[in-house]
Amino acid sequence: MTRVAELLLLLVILTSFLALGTARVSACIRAVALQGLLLGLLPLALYPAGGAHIWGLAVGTVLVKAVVLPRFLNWAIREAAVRREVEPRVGYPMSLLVGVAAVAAAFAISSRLPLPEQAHEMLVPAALATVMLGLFMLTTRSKAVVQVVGYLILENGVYLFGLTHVERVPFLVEVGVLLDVFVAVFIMGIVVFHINREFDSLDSSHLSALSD
Amino acid sequence: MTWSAVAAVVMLFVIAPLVPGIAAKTKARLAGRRGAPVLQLYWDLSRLWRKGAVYSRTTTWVFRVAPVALVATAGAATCLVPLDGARAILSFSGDFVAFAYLLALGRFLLVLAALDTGSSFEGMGASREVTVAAFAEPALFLAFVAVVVASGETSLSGALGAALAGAWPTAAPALAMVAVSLFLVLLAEGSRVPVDDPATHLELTMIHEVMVLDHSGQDLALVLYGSALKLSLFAALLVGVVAPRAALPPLVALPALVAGIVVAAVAIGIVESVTARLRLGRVPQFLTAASALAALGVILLLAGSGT
Amino acid sequence: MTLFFLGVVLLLLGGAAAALLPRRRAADAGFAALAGGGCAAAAAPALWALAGGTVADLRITAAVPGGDWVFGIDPLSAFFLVIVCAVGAASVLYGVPYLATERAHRSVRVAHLLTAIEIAALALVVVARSAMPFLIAWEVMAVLAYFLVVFESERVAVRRAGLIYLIGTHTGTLALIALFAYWGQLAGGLSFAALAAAAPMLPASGALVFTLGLAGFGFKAGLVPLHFWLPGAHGAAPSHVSALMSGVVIKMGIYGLLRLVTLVGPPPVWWGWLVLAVGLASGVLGVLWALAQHDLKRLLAYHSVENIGIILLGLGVGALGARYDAPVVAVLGYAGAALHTLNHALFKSLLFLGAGAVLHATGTREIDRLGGLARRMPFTWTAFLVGSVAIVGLPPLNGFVSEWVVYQALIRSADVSPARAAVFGVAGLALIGALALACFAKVCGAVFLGQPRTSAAEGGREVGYGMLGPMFVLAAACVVIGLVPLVAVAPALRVGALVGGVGTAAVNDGLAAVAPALRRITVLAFALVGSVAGGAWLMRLASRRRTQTSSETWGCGYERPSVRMQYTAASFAAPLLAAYGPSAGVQVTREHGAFHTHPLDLVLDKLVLPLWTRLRNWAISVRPIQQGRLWVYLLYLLGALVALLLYLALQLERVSW
Amino acid sequence: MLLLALILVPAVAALGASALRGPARRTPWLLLGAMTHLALVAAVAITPPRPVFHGWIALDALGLVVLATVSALFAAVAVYAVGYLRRAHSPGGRAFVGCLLAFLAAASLVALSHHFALLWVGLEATTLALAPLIFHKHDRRSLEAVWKYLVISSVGIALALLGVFFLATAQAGGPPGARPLVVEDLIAYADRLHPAWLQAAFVFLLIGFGTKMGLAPMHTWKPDTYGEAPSLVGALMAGGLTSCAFLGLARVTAVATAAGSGPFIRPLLLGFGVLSLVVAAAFLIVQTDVKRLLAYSSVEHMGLLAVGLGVGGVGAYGAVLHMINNAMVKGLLFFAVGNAVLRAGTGAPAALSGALRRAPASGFLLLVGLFAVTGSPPFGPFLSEFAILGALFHAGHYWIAAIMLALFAVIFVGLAARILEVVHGPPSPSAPGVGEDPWRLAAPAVLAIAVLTLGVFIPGPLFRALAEAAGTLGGGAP
Repeated sequence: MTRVAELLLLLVILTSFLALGTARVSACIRAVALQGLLLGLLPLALYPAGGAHIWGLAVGTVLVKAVVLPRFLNWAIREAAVRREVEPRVGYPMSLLVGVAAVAAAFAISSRLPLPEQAHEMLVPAALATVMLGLFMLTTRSKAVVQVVGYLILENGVYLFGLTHVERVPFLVEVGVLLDVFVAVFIMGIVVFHINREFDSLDSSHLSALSD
Repeated sequence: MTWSAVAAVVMLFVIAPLVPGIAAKTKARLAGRRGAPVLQLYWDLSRLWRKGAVYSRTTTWVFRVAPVALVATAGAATCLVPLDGARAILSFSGDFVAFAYLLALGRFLLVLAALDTGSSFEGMGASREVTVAAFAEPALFLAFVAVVVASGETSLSGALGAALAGAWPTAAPALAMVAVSLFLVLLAEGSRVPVDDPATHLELTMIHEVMVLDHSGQDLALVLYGSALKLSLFAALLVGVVAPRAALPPLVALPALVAGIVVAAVAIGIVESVTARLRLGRVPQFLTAASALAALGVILLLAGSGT
Repeated sequence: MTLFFLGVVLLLLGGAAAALLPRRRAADAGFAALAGGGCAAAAAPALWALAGGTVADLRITAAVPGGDWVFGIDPLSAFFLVIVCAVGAASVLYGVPYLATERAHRSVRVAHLLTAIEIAALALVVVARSAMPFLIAWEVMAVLAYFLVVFESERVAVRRAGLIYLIGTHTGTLALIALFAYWGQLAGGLSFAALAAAAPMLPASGALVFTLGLAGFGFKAGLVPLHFWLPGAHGAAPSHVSALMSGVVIKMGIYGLLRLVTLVGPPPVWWGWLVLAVGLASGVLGVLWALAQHDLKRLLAYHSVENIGIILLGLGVGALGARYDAPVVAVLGYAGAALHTLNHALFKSLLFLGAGAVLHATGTREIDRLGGLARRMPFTWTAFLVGSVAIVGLPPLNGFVSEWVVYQALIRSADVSPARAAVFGVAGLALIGALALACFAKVCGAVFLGQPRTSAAEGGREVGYGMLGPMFVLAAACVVIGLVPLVAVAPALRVGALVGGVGTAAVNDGLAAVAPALRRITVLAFALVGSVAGGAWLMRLASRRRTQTSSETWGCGYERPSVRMQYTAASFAAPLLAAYGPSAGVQVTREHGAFHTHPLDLVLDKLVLPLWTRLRNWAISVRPIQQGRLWVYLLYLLGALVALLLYLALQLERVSW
Repeated sequence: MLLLALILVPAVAALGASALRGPARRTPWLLLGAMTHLALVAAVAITPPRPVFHGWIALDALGLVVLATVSALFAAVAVYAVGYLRRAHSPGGRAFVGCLLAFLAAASLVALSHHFALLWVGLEATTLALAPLIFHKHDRRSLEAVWKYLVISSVGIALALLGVFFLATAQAGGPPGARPLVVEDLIAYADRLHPAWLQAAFVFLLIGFGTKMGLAPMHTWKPDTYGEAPSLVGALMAGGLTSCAFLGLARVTAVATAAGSGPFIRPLLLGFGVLSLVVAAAFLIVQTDVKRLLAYSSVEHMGLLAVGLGVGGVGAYGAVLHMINNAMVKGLLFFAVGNAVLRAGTGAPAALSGALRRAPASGFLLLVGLFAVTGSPPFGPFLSEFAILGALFHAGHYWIAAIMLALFAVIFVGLAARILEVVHGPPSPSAPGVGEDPWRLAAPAVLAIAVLTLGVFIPGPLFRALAEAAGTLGGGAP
């Protein structure tokens, strides 16, 4: 089963790259949805002998991260006729390179860290890589929705790390976390919707009126 | 209080008007003139005393009190100086402060009297008077500090007494400097050349005289007498520093004092005839020099006393 | 002690009465009576303590960390308590009629209330024996003073002055907070007893404590260069408040310094010299700046700086004496400082009340727009003259006495060989005195003598007895202390002995040193007064038999002298400032036929404000940090994270695991 | 059971509020909820209840202090809201009360949870509950404000979650019996925590909680948010949200100190604290917008809290005490400023000048707030700052103390200049706004009395609680 897990982890990283590399907002959202799906499958792969706890976790994750949120984001951008990400602060090829660098760094760091026992050895580097990519996306993209996607990827990375001790962190907490993420993205979506209505574009760089 | 002290004070009161006279006489003689009689001031005073007074409508009681206060303060100050060399009528630790401040009080009231008239001339005179005083005061106090340090006594009677006589041989240069600076202060306080010129009659150049333009009759008499008393008082002080006479019996000390005062008056006359009056702007310089001289004296004395 | 607190309560009740009683007359009467009575009641135990009696401490179990709240009255507290009560009562009684005309458009009731609380806070400052109540009373005093200063807050100048005052005092308070925080954590308690017990543990003989103390209390005392807030505030405040501030509030700085010395013991040598130097600077610069003022109240305010300088001369030489175990010098120095504090409180508040009367009568504080008031306000003029003679330090009034004591300390330092350079303070003090004389000749002459320069001065009328009364009481106090110095010097010596920490034996030494002199001073004073009075009387008799004519002032032949030809205050001060001014940053210029002195405060205008502008510009230059773009903010966040991770990495390198 | 009630009552009330129609019904409801919560807090304070959910939900001294602070502040907010909602007609009126109560529930969860993940959940919930309130005005500016607030604090909090997981990892080597991520056990078996993971966890938690506290340089969202949010929301954020975040930081500090990583964390806390002070000072002295002014003042006080935690000893006591004082004072200031804004009819800096000449009561309260917030005796903040200062001297950090004092002076100038202008500056001819209102005066008045009382009188139980809290932070009371 560990092979499967390894594959899934690789795919997670790749989906992040997908989101990072594409210029199309919808593609971004699709990529993050896919990532959510993978995240949902991971517990099953990691803990084959998982009980209701694992299953519930998997279902919840898929539901929230792969189905509801992506659909919601799509709804939020529908009004805006923009399809393409207007000039990101860092060009796509550049971002991909940076992403690669980030992944390398992630592997380097986690190789120096003492691995928590009973965790897959690729879990930590994958998680760190995803976090970094998410942060990178969040800072370099100027479109609100894409920033939300970046935030989601970041969250996924953290979540991924959380998988290192599923049975140590109780179910209730996981649900709480999921719920929070859900609400957070929900509210962000609302705001995105309002931004879109107010400024007739999803470009959040309009939002720089408040300053000293 | 000893009889000699009282006698000395009375004597000073009597001979005070002599000093300006002697100075003027000396000046005239050096200029080859016969000059006014030495006793001129006595005649002036008595004549003024018989005259009536003219008062400006602007003036208040200050104008009338000031002349009295001038004489009174000068008189009170006289009581603090050991004229007979041994002991003043009133002597206490730090009485030199009282001495200086009494004279200052007289000046203060006289200045107020001048301003009381609202005349621009007298205002000018008053302004100059306080300016000169502001520069003379430190010099005077430094001179006092010097004698105090030299003698180790904190009252005038003590400081100008035997201990000072004992200090002269060892600290002659320092005390000499102090004496010189004291003489310069005398010139300033007595409003003599080179600081001021009592003889001139151009108001714009006068200091003391212009300040009392509006005083007349008895008031003027008092003012003139007060100034004369102040002058002779400083002369007496100078004599006290230069020639401590504590050892001498009063019968010798008193004539010595008179002689000293006469010498001082002659010296004033000489100075007046050899130097010209300074521009007002230069007066501060002149008096600062006096302060510096006294300060040097104090430093020397301190250095001496310390080691 | 209970009597004291009764007094405080009465004060507060008086304030409440002023604020709450419905009818105006009732409010005023209640305020005057209760507040005045409060001052009297609070002063009683102080007088008892000064007479040699002992007052039991009051100890309140504290509800906040730092030990109990202790209140006590020792000679030092008592001495300052007397000052607080005397001046406090005077300004309360004066304030009622003074503000009566303001009722229409300002909240006079609140002002009275604040005044009452202010006096209570002052009283508590001097009796507090523990850091917490001390700091609390201190800050209440400082802040209420601010609200009193901005009584006329609709004027922009007043607001500016108030703000600068507030900044100055708050900075000072911060220094004090630091002082007690530092000392308290060493001592493990905040009661003065605990602090004093811990004093030997202070490193470098308390260098830090003394530095912070000089800074904190110096701001309050307004010594150069920490005086920059003072002239504006004292000038802007209502006159009876100015009297209170100049007379009492700034004295709390002196109290603080004396108390500090009492607690820690003999200060280090450098401190003594520093205080001496600062005192000299404050004295000379203060009076020079005062000479350059055109505003009567600002001028008086600068004289406060000058007198603080004189007080510090005493304090400094006292400190040196204590350090070089010359008890007599120490006692005389400290006593001189204390005594001059008392005297300055008396005559300075008297002068401010007089200035208030002038302002009240003429509506202007511009010296060169006044004149000839001596005829129109004879009583005010008399009181003001007494105050002037006193502040110049001339016999036979109290100013002379205290300066004489300071002179004593300075002159006797000649015998203490390491400290003998202090005798040059004598020359400094003499210079200060002479300049003060010039300055007050200018004030009295320009404001009260000569002819009125404007219609405002023309219309000046004498103020009512409600305002004259307090002035004359203060004037009487000045005269009494001047004529019979022993009444004030003896307690001052007790204070000096306490501060010098040399015990009662030194009191007797000090007394032995000065008592006979003081008696002779009394003789001299009476002789002087008698001779002047008698002489004047004789002159009257003599002049009876002479013709007396009155005419215009002699204009040296010029026929029609006009009022404009009078010497102005600016012209009067011009020659002195021309000589000394440049060193004090005062320019004298001649513009269309008249002298103009430009008083600019060396510290405020040349140092503090430029520094502040520099700081603001820097702040403006960094504003772009907050420039509104979200991604930049996120970059800050990332930057912080990365920095911390690097730090972590470095740490991990060290700790091998 | 009481513990759960503390969380559930406001939660249920929140749901109920969204059911109610019309503010006329909602404001009493809000008051009811707030008062009930306050009563419950009093109850648990008197009789300490037993932990529930095998120790995830429990009440210790630190938690109690935070809980009481937030609850009291919230009560004041509720009172103020009565007068405020009466005025402010706004589209968001419906959700308003609900969100407020939801915040209270989340804050209670934070205060009570001894399980780090649960604490994180609560903290994130507080963030989210306040977001709609910031967007109250529904204009572009508030939109921007809420967007920045959401993104920045979400990122911060996400990193905090990572930190929580690191903590769990650090605990991996612990004894089998140890409950994961439960504060008590983390401290009990601190010696067996993995130092590297622990320190990594601390780094991430510091960034995360620091973002929510508003430590520089993660404070950037604060001025925008405080500037745009309604004043009572500002009060809740500056007083309540920050307190919760501080609790999180305090808990992890306690763990790290117990694990002997003190030498590692102290420099970090001190550094962030001082940096925050510097930034706050720099921006305070050129600030014209009063609400932004308060925001930077909040940054300053968060810096003080960090310094207090970092210096330890009496500083820890000072920090906890300062947390209380800060909450009260910020509430007071925001209420008074809110009144000024209503009085002037606009929040424009120019219009605010002299606004309180016509509202003297609020002006007086604002002045009280000014002197309280600048740490003047005899107000509460003075005591706490005094304690922190003393701790700095005690620990030998003379330079930090000196810098702090200098910055205090600068900050005072900045605050005083602006606030005094509002109180008795030249009145500006602006649209005549709303006059005073008993509810809107009562709330700040009560807070003013509280902050004054805390300056001269610290009740015995409170002092014991503070001492105990400081003890858990490795410090002690003076």
